[in-house]
Amino acid sequence: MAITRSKPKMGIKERYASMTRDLGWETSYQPMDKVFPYDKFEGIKIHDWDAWVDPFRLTMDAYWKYQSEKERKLYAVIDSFAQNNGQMGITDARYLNAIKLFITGVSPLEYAAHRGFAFAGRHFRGVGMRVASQMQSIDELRHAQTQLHAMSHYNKFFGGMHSSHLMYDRVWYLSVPKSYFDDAMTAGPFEFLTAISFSFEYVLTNLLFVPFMSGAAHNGDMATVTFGFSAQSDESRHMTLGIEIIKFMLEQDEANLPIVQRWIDKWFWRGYRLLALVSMMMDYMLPKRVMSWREAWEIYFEEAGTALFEDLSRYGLKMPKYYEVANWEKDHLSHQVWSTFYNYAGATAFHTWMPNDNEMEWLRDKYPDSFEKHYQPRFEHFIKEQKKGNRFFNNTLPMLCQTCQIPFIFTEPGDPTTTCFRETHYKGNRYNFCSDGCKDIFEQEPEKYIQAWLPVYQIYQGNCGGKEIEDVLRWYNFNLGEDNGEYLDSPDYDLWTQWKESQSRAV
Amino acid sequence: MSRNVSITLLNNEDARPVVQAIEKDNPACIINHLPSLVKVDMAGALRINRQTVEEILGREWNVQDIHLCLVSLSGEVEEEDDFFELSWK
Amino acid sequence: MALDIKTTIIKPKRHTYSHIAERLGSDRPASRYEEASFDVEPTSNFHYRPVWDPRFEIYDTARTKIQMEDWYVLTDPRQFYYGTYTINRNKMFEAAETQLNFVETRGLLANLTEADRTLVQKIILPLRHYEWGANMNNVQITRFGSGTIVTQATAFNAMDRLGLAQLICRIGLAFDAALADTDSSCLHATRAQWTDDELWQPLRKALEDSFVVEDWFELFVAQNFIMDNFVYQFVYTQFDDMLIEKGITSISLMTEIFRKYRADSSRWVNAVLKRAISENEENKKQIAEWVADWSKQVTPAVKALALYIQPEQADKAVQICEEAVQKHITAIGL
Amino acid sequence: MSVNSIGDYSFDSRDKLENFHGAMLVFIQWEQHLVYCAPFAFPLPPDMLLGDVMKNIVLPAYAYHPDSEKATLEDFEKGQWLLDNKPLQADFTKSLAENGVKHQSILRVTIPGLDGLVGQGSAA
Repeated sequence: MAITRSKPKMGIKERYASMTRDLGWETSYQPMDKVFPYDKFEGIKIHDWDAWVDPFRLTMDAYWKYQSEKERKLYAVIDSFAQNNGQMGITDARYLNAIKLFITGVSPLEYAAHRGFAFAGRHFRGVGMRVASQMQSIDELRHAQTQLHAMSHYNKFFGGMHSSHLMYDRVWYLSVPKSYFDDAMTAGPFEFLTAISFSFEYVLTNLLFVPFMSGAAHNGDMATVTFGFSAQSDESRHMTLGIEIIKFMLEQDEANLPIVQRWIDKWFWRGYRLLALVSMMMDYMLPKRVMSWREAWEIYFEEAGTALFEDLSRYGLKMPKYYEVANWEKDHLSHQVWSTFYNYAGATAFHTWMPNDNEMEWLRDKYPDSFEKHYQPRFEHFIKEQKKGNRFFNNTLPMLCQTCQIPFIFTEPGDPTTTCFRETHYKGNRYNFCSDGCKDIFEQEPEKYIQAWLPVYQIYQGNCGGKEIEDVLRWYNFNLGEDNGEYLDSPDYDLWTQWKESQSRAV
Repeated sequence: MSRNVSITLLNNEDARPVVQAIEKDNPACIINHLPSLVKVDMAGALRINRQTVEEILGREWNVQDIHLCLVSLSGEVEEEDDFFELSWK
Repeated sequence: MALDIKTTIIKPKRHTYSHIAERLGSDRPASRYEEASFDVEPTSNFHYRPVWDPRFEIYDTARTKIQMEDWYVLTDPRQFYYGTYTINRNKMFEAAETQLNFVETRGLLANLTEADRTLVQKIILPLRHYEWGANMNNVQITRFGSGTIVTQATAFNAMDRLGLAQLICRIGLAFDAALADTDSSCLHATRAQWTDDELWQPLRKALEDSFVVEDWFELFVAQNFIMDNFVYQFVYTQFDDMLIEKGITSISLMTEIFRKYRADSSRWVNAVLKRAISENEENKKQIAEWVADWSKQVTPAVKALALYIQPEQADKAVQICEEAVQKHITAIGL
Repeated sequence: MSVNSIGDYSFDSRDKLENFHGAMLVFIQWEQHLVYCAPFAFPLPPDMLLGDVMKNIVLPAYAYHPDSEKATLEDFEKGQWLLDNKPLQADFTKSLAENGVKHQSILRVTIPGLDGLVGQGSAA
């Protein structure tokens, strides 16, 4: 059966061009360089802004049509989730700790992206790029807001989610995502797009959204699944902006290649370090697991990333520097990160715990070359002591990497027993790094990274609410004994156990 | 070596005819079902034809309607009135 | 039994986020607008200064002379967050599309005289560039403004302006389609009119001058209050009235959305300004100064249009326009 | 390399020595004892004796590790030390400064035979 339709007078491309690119003009009452003061200093040479082609040619009427339909569906789910006490349908309340990390560590990034893309959406002199950036800007606002709305219901019952935006400005581990995005927002517009649209959205974000949201579905969290996938459908547009901006810069001038390569090296490494948090979400925080961090890394970086960089090699672009280190770390990352948060559970707005026997078996199975040898003994010790009533809380404060701001928890590539230290000197001061990747980034722009607001050192300088750890945690707006600590000792656990007991009584 | 392109769609009613159309027009594709997702991999290039989707649906379908169920993709995008294509150059 | 569980155990610990409860003065269930908007913008402990403007922090209240104890008092009476905004605009633009299609399918544009058609094309179509300029200014405010409550509304307004610019393109395409026998596109001709025709130069100059304004609140006043009030009043009210008097209704149908949009956005713009003015005397003085400056800049633009449309009525038309704008100025407390 | 900026872009280090009220930042790690996930950061007066730092601050901090019962203060002093990646003959009777420790220095110590929970190379 053939569907007949009237032929549009104008093809999608032509129509789109007349509704976007044609809107702009060369200013003459004010010089273009004053109207667009920020799109040249980075050294990217653009000869023909009109050569930019947006593959998704959404005009605003179409944008509103699709987005409003998505929003209607999303809020219908959120409403019914709340009305039906959907929080009781998740696999286990432990799962929500991943959500706490999400709302405090990811949602504020969505918001930062909103403002960052507004900058790009105003300050490129090419109209097409501006329109694409603007749509992404309000998409990102959407993500921040739908996440606040979806999680609002969980916040009513569980700890750790009540103060996400204040925590983002203050809490020690949240300086990792914050410094990442602050770094991008303080860069010029081309670097911003390389950082966020390409390195993060195209190369790395699948690792966050796809397995994680699939995990949410697997664990009965329909609220998160719905906002997650609804957001992800915008993400495909964003990813495409990412690859197009790289191609555009590389096609415009050969001299752009070294700049773009340097940015890709930098932002791959910064993004990868940021995703360390995601590795533990996947391997430790989902009661029902979808795939391991290692498997996700193989599918979404080693396979998809390699195909992508092979494609871009026609412009002379190479795989990001230190990708081999990241590949090596796939066997270790999540375990090292989980150990860290187990150490510092007293100072986090989410709970940690030790894996049970089945989970240990899963970890051995997924990580045959690393888990049993290097991490299981550590965890068994934790479990043994915890059973004796001696749950480990590391009461010191850790040394932090000057660039990624993660504690020095990473080990030498190829040697999981020796902590990795790198250093450099700048204007008579010493700076320390967790990796060659982070050291390189600092050395490219030392003036920038010496400004880093490193939480531990800020505490010692007296800028975080007081001398005692408790003072600091109050300054973080933690409800002590509720937001932080061991999961098995938490009000979350008690509440969940009560619910489950009363449900089984009811049955 | 022919590299894989890939498209991930929601596992829902908006996506079902699209997945069927992909299967029909790209017989060599590999379809993976994940919780609430469908990920389709294909060596080289993958094409979604409007006409095929419309035949399956029995009504008009706009290529841009794919935005209602698209979750992720890998490959360079070409979107026209009549098709949506992913490929590596 | 299920009911039993609900009443005994499923009692919320709290009803909203901590910072919202603090603002509301009690832990009561908050609206979606409140949860989506309050305190979302980071306020402290920024890591690095922008390399493109090291004078300021990433978010910096020193980017405007206007001072507010709390930026979050500048609420939007429409209570738009992304969801409500998008659903609202989809409806608004679908209605506009229906009206546009009606004009197109009934061939109403073909009925215009050559002179009227030229007049309409010349006055309406170049305004797509004006809308695009308004988009630029609102995106600028979205990046540099203070407080999510302000910047989300400007973000929505920026997208409105892109949508409206595109709607004018659609009107141009409708004209092109109505004149199927000619190859030339009136839409494509508008850019040259905008950049070269004397008629548009005062407005283009005012707009381009606004592009380089550093103070985002001044930009808000210049674009969303002064320029918009003058242009919308003159074109979409007075010019439209004139067309109706001449018996031309097709243009009114196609541009009705502009009047709807303006009524809607005015409520928000006026509310923001009124509240900022009531905050302190310095704000009031500063905003009054900006209002006067920008009125002076935009009046010649309106005058140029008025002279073109009906030279003998020009002074009167400008006066009507000024009086209408003055009502808004009075309404915000100046 | 240096930053590409519009306008003068120079700022103080947020962690310059002067900001620590007379103390300096020192990082200390007992190698191979990764039950403790990362080296400790402490603000310490430069004239504090290294022996006092170890006895009063570092050893209590490592108390949870079973190896800590097996090591005396003397064992630590006799251990193999690295200061900023160079071998150090640690002298517990001397101050941090006299031992060569500076702001943002890293001290790492290994005690042969005490290799964490399950022996050499396991690092737990």
